[in-house]
Amino acid sequence: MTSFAVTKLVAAKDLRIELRSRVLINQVLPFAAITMVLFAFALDQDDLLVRVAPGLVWLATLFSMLVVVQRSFAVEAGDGALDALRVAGVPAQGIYFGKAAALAVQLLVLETLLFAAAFVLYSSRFDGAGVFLLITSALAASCGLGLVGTLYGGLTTGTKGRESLLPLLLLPVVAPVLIGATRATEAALGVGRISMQEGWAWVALLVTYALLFGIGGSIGFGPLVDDTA
Amino acid sequence: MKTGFVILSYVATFGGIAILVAVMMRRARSMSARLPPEDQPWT
Amino acid sequence: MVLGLDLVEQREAVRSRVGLLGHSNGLYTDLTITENVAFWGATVGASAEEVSAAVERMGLAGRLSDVPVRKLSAGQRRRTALACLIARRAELWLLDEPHAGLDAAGRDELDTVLRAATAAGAMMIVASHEMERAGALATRMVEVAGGQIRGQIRGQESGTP
Amino acid sequence: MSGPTSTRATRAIGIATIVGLIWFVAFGLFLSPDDAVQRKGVRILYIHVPSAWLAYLAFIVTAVSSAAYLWKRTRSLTWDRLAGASAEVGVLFMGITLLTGSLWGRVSWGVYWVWDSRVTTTAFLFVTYLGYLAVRGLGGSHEQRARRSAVVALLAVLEIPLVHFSVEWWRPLHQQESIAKGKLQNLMLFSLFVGVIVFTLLYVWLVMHRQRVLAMQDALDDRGLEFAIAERRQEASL
Repeated sequence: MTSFAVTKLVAAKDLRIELRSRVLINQVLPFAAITMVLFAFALDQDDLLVRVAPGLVWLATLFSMLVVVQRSFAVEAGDGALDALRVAGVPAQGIYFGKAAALAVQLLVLETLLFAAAFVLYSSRFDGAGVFLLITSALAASCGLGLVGTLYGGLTTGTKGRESLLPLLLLPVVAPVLIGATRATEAALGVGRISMQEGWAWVALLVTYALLFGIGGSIGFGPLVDDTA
Repeated sequence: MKTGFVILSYVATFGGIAILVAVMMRRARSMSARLPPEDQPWT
Repeated sequence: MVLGLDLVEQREAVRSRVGLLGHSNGLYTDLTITENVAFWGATVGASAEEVSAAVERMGLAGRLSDVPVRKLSAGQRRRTALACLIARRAELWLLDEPHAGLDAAGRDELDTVLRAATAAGAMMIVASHEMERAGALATRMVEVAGGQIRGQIRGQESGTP
Repeated sequence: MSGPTSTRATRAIGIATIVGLIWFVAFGLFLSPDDAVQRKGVRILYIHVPSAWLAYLAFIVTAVSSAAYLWKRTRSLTWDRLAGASAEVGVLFMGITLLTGSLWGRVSWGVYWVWDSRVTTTAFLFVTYLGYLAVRGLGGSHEQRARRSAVVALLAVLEIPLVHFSVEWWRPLHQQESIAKGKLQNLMLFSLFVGVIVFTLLYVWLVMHRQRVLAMQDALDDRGLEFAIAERRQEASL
């Protein structure tokens, strides 16, 4: 069974479970929406809100990602499915990329809705040229977050104190994605003093980040989740 | 005021290290008492 | 040597042909029986017919097969897990106390299913505390205590398991 | 100073460290002159700079010993314990670096924290290795702990350039800081040099002792484990 086939299979399985249980729509999205509203309360000035809207969207995405990652591995650990997969010799790379892809898709759905909320709540505006940059940076960032989230999610499954360990490990690691995605989005929306051309440079950083964690993660994921010596 | 900060940095640094070393030594002594020599190859 | 594979060199390769079933069934509780078995079958590229045959053989066909696993009884879950083993063409089954947590009816169902599976040629090593039940199934029994083999209760020294 | 984890080697290094420390404090506080620009502030740098270098050295040692553990041929729990001990000492030095850095910032520019790339990367490293130590604290057998923390240590190495590069772009280095380093007279350079030597000795001494304490901890766990198995075996044969 090639890793690529396993990747598709695992990704399809994760997304089907998500469609069936709808945790993203029932729990994660309301959580993200509330976070956006609370940001608005905290910042309170409308012109400031427009300026920092990209940062707020990506912050809301990061915090929501923690919930989605925990859910993604609660499904595996619940009845020992992940261990069963590994004991059955299913390649770890396949599982890693499969779960990362499913996580990335869910994050993209989340980001689309959060950007819509930003246009409503924070009255963000942007011209046509920025759309392409916005979409590319969201795609690159989601891939990076999906890979890193799956890697550290796999590490912390089934361990005590998991709720607090995942943020401690994950949030520092995704700092480059937060910086890169926010700058690229600011360039796309034309807020802040960043040019479109610089925005594309940040997208390059996001792509490098995703590639590095794609390679490093696929090597590290197996040993991290295997409990056998 | 500046000398205060300078003194503070020296005291905090070396005081902190001294405390940590004392704690480590105390724990080492209690553990070593409960372990036979063959578990402590460096002795 | 297990199934013709050297356990030292080909550790990974032997895994896909061995089915281990411990106390946890390794199922996705949000998915239905068919979806679980189809998923496991797909890991070895099994056809839809093989999947439905596996579900059929475990007595889970019909309306039951579209019920999410979280709504099933312990016995039904255990049989779903066994159906997954069949779907992924596991040749050697390692069952760790399969009867644990099942009521009397569940155990009888499980015995009939295990007997049918061995009749169809599956090789099984069952670890169980229940001497009479396991005894009825086994062609060869070995008593193990404190990690050492104590004695041979029934079955030839050598020959087929 | 001789405890159960001391040997001739650690005693020698220990004495050298203490002598060095006395020298260091003497030079750092009294013998070296005030800096022309920042007067007394430079004395804090004598701690800040060496401890930063030692923190980086400690994390390099952790990464190398993690790789050594993961490589089949050189796999042994000693490498794992060395990685753990070095990371702990590294976090200690990184904490000192951040503390003295903010005190120095307060003295030089009147502000405790400045969001430039070097300080931010240092803070990031501090949090990353706190995460690494948290991973070491997870349960499981020693081999599981070793393998899991080795992978995390190597992933940390993968992250550092990424973070450094993105933070560098985000906030370029502050100008004043580079000027302050520029014109240190020879006596000050000597204090800095003594600082690096002494801190390295201190690092080696701490790691040797810490590594042995971890070895004893593992031995105690194993004894506890063996006792439980023996008891069960005895129980089974009744």
